Amino acid sequence: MTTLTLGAAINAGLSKALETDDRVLLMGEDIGKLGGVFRVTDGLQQRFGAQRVVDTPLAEAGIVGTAVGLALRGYRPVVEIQFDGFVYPAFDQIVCQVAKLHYRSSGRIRMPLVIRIPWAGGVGAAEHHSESPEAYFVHTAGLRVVAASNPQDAYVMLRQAVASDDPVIFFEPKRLYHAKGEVDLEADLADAPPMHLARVAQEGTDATIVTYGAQVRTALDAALAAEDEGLSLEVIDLRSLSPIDMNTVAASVRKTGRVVVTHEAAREAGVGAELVASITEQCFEYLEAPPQRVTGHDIPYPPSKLEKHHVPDLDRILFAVDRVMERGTGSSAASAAAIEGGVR
Amino acid sequence: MTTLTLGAAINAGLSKALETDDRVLLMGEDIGKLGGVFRVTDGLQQRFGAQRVVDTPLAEAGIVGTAVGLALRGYRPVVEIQFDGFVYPAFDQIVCQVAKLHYRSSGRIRMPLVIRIPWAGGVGAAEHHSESPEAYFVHTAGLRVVAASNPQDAYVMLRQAVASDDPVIFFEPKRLYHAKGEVDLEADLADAPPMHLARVAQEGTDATIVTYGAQVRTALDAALAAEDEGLSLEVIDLRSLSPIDMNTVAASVRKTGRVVVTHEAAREAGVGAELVASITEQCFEYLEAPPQRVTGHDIPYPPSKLEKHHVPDLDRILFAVDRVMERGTGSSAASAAAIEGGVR
Amino acid sequence: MTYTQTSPDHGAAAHAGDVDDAARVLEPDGTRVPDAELDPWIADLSPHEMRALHRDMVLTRRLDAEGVALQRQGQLALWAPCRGQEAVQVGTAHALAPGDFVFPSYREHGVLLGRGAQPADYVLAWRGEEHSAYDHTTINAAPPQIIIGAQSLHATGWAMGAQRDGSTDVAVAYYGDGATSQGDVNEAMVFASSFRAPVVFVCSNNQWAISEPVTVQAKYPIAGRAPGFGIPSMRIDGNDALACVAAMRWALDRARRGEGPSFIEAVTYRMGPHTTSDDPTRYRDADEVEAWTRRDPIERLEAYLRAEGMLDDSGLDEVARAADALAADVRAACIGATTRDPATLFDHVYAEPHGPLERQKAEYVQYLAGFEK
Amino acid sequence: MTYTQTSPDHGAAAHAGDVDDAARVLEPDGTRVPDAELDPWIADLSPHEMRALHRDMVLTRRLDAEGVALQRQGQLALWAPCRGQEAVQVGTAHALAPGDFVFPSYREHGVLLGRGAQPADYVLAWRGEEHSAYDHTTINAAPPQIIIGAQSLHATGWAMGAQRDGSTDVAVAYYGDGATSQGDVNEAMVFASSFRAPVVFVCSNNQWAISEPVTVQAKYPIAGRAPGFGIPSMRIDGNDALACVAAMRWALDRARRGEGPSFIEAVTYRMGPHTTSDDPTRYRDADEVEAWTRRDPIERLEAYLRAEGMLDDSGLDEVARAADALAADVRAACIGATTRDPATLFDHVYAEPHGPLERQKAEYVQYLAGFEK
Ligand SMILES: Cc1ncc(C[n+]2csc(CCOP(=O)(O)OP(=O)(O)O)c2C)c(N)n1
Ligand SMILES: Cc1ncc(C[n+]2csc(CCOP(=O)(O)OP(=O)(O)O)c2C)c(N)n1
Ligand SMILES: [Mg+2]
Ligand SMILES: [Mg+2]
Repeated sequence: MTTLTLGAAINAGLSKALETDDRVLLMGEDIGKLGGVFRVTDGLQQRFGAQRVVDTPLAEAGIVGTAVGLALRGYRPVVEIQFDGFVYPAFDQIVCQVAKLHYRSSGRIRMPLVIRIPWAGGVGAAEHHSESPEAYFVHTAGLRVVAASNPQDAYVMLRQAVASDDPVIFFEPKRLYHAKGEVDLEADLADAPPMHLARVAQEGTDATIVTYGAQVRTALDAALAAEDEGLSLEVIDLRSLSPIDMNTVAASVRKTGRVVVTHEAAREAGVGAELVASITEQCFEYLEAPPQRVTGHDIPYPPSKLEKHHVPDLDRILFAVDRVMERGTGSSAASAAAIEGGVR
Repeated sequence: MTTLTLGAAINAGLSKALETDDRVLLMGEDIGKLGGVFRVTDGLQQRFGAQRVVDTPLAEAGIVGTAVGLALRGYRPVVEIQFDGFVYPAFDQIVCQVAKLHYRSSGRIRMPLVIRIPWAGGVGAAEHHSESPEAYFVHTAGLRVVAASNPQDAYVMLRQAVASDDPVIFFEPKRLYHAKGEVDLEADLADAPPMHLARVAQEGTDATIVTYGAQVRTALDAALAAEDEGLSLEVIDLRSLSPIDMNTVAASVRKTGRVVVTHEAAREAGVGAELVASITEQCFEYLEAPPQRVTGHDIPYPPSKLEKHHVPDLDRILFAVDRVMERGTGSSAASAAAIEGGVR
Repeated sequence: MTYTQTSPDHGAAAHAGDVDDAARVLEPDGTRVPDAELDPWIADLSPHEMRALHRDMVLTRRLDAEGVALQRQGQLALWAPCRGQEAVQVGTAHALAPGDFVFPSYREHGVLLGRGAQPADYVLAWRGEEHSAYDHTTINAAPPQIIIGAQSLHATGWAMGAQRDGSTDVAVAYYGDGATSQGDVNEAMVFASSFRAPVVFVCSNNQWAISEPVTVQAKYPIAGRAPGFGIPSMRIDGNDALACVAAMRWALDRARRGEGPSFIEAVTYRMGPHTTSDDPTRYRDADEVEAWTRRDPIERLEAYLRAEGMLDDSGLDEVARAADALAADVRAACIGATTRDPATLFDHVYAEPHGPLERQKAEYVQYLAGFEK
Repeated sequence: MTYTQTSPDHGAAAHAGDVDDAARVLEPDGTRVPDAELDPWIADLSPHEMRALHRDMVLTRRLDAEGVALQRQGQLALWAPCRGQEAVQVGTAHALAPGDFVFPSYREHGVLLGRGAQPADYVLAWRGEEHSAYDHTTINAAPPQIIIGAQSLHATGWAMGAQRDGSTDVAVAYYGDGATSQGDVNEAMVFASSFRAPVVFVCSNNQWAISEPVTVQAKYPIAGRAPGFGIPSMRIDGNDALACVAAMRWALDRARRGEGPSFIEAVTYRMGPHTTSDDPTRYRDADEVEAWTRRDPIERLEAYLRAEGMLDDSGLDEVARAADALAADVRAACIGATTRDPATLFDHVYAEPHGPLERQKAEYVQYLAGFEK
């Protein structure tokens, strides 16, 4: 076991992937000498050369489109989109080509492409640098979508994503890039839980919080605060957003009968909508209260001075927990405000 | 009242808008002399000139991006995207600029842009010509998204969309372009129901079908078939997909206690997910059975010879109705198969 | 000529649709004329090869007519005719090596023929049975691209891969005049130039993008764009098969020698409608079409071959028979096609196991089974 | 010079970063040199105007330094320094008429100054209080654009509107060398050319796109691209303020006379980091930066004005005081800024009433009120 930040864990995963398979190559803006604006590819160009760690022209459709061609030639490109808000110029190539080529060719073409996206807010960034576009990709058949919440998962899931013969959108919660954790760099990939499985991040019995990415931390903090109120919350880290591991989610909801879904992206037709719909369909008779969604508001991401009012925090999660517990709302939330300072 | 096809009703709406406001202009590929590949803009260039009905270069980002600039200069551009599958190159301009400029400028800039999209399948078209991308736009704050299901709505809502100071994604169900209906071309816009309201297309008491676009017809056919089974189905035509008129939806669900949501787009994180989630949140104690979603499968749109297995038809809707009615599934569906021939 | 100059002043005279100043070695009437840049590349072209070019053009035209007929008869949902564009399609494909890989648009029937497509390959997608009928590895051709221009980036990426493999394989992107307005096509030039990728861009300027004349996309000759990206270009008469072979050989040779991308603008004409759904009489003059019949690519090469004694009536008969045979095979492949089991709808969305989709499949199969009772 | 030729052979010698062959009227040491194409456009430039250019460049530099300082002190979240690029920003803005409209990127502080921005306008977005601080109608400038290249299309569309209005207003898009790789920027050239839109594209080739040298985007001078789209271009020394005024006047004049778009590549250098978050020592040599200090745009004009007796110590003192005063005002506007009420988060998502969002707002306001009890 090694202690690594989430960013360093991804770096280690990329390094291992480059080492293991010479058809793997990295492409992106500023990923070479600079090592990426978050230093996630630090040192890789120096080690593997400019043919395998490629600084591309500044054009996201171009990056993804040429990666499609490289995949057709037998390569396994790992593409970096510099920030979440810059993936949209590549949307056409992702939706019409990356996602569909396997289907369009009746399975003859494979698209083992990974698209890494530093993702979401809470870091005081400028406009377009704090987007949560995951629902767009979850709604797109043909893509797999994952989001790591800790260094160990980041390392393992990155390697699984690279090994997958399907295209994977790999979301990296940028406000956790510096969060540390233990990583087993030597473990056999075959022993690791498959990428598509969710993880019970904390067991509990009174209500379930389903979330992913950086919100997993916030949910765990909320569970801790709720303990003081005598509430036992189960926290599920989805890890895979498409497909969603409904077995794990439904098992938890059947146990607790109450569920709060939280994410940073807007609510309307977000991943939370899919979760609440699927939970309702599959666990209807177990639900003791309507599920609650705690999400970013249905607004564009706000200026950074106001982002703390947009990204759901501990209090907003607890407020929703109170509602699913059918308790007078606001009580535990207000009391939890005291410990909020330490959370983000 | 005049009898018009849905396509002709939109043509009439565009014509009226061009007539009424000289800041309105139309832009798109082949909309001039040809009158659009569906003839929706037929005769308009001849009547209003090439400065107001503009054949653009073949580049969707360019069309939408220049429309943004025209809006900044005080124009009200109505953009045509030739087919649903060709909107993705413009996705970046739509999501980062069209949807956000009003917010980004603290309300100083207005984006009175309409983006018309011939939409969805069932017409035997080639690849990329039968897409249902509405959920992407519904998930995007700052956009309004509407879908007409009949000539009267098409005419009125088009004019309301052009009059709106917000950007509107205007979906035109292409398999209904030739469907006829009565249109009141002279009615005062002020008397018409606002664009954001849903419509009870048929009243019923046993269960509610919520849908939009071309599926409204299929749902009405299903309701007719269900009558033979002694079932009274209420059909709601959403008309507006963002915002969704939950008042109308919830009122119906509170009445029937049972609901089927249907659309052609993929299920995962689609508009149906939002509907089921919102219905569950708002009508939990009224629900007598878990809501059912009847959607396109979570696959890319298939080759046209197979599309009848993808686009939800009467039978699949009735099958789901049986389930929400908690009746032995398959019975009414199988019996309804007899009348299916006349449906699509 | 190599396009090295795009002065706006010069350009003001030129017109994006002009064919007169495009390079050629055969005049419309089949007369052989010298061209210093093109001639070296076809000096060794044998009579046998020239006859093959002619034959493939005839086959392409016949096949194309069959596609139109099958659509009219309700056997195909749609067809995009390539009549008039046989020279650029066949000529450029002819110059390829087996290891090269083409990225065609929907209209490149002659390119597919040149790559060795089988009868069913031409029609199953247009019939709506499959999105892409052929195996890309068998004929080294990507699925036909409908998203205008997207394939230009795929070709560039494939070429970057070929370069990394140390091979001499070349990627070829085929697209139309309309496509040159798309961001993707321009980004492809940036990437190709930046990485010196062994890719050839073949732009068939057939004067129309559905109803829009090329002048909506470009005021000046399209070939003038590439040099600005550091990519040398040629502007050739796309109805002169020999010029098309020559230009393609020039471009392929550059690519194989590590000199990077090239651009070919082949000035040609779409004699038919955009697709069988289109009615070109709404937007273009009969005169224009009529004028282009006098530049027919097949008649041009035929006249030359006859004049040179390389082709006679019996040779022509043989070609006509081969063309009819191909058409018959295509027709048989089309009419004999059966629609696959709806359960296969759910296959190949993912290459690896996917539980939820497998459940959707099982449910749908079960649902369908309910009707069989 | 007007860029009319982009031969790949010629280009092989040229380099996208070369500044030596860019047109100028002031040598780096301030010596006035003739340039036949530029001279006529600045023949009437008065000493007063030249002093104003100098002054605005000094103000821009001071303001920029204040931005960096405010960021270091935690008052701003980020800042994108423009040091070294003052001549192209101030020079081109200087040539504008009030009715013209600029579409800047995030780095164009000198352009905003030229448009009459107020102190708070420079900093509130960087502080994270607003996405865009200024009123676009007051200074005729669109919100600063972060999505690289997107504004090139907006400028083109605005110009199409101005054209329809029969006005002589011109739109100006500002972007960097990196932006030229984006599809949008190329599509903007297609639309501008096709519609002869009165728009000027000003590309500040500052040699770097974050850590990528311009050669990743372009092998040959960027100015060579526009002519291929039918857009005349000039490649000028972007550190020569007089050349920048001249080129901009040339371009604006063309636009106002109905001759359509023009392209200006101003070869300059980003002296500082990409933003305050960047560490350029990781990717570029101190030597290179050092060499460019000797081409400083302010010193260059200053040397010329002094030599010509147009500026003396007291004039310089006065400018320095004005610069300090501006910096103080900017600092005060920044430090004095307050964060708005969180309830306003929900405002201006839509221009027209929106029930569901109003309910979200009401719920959130009520939720917040719960903490105040
Ligand atoms: C992204 C995209 N936009 C629009 C279309 C619709 N469309 C299909 S073909 C075509 C014209 C293409 O013209 P050109 O590139 O000249 O090729 P040609 O058809 O003449 O061979 C258009 C607009 C499309 N297929 N893809
Ligand atoms: C679409 C998009 N992709 C990536 C980025 C990240 N990014 C911000 S600035 C920049 C470099 C821009 O370089 P250039 O165009 O030369 O302008 P400069 O910063 O040098 O002024 C990049 C890659 C972005 N803002 N937008
Ligand atoms: Mg064409
Ligand atoms: Mg730059």
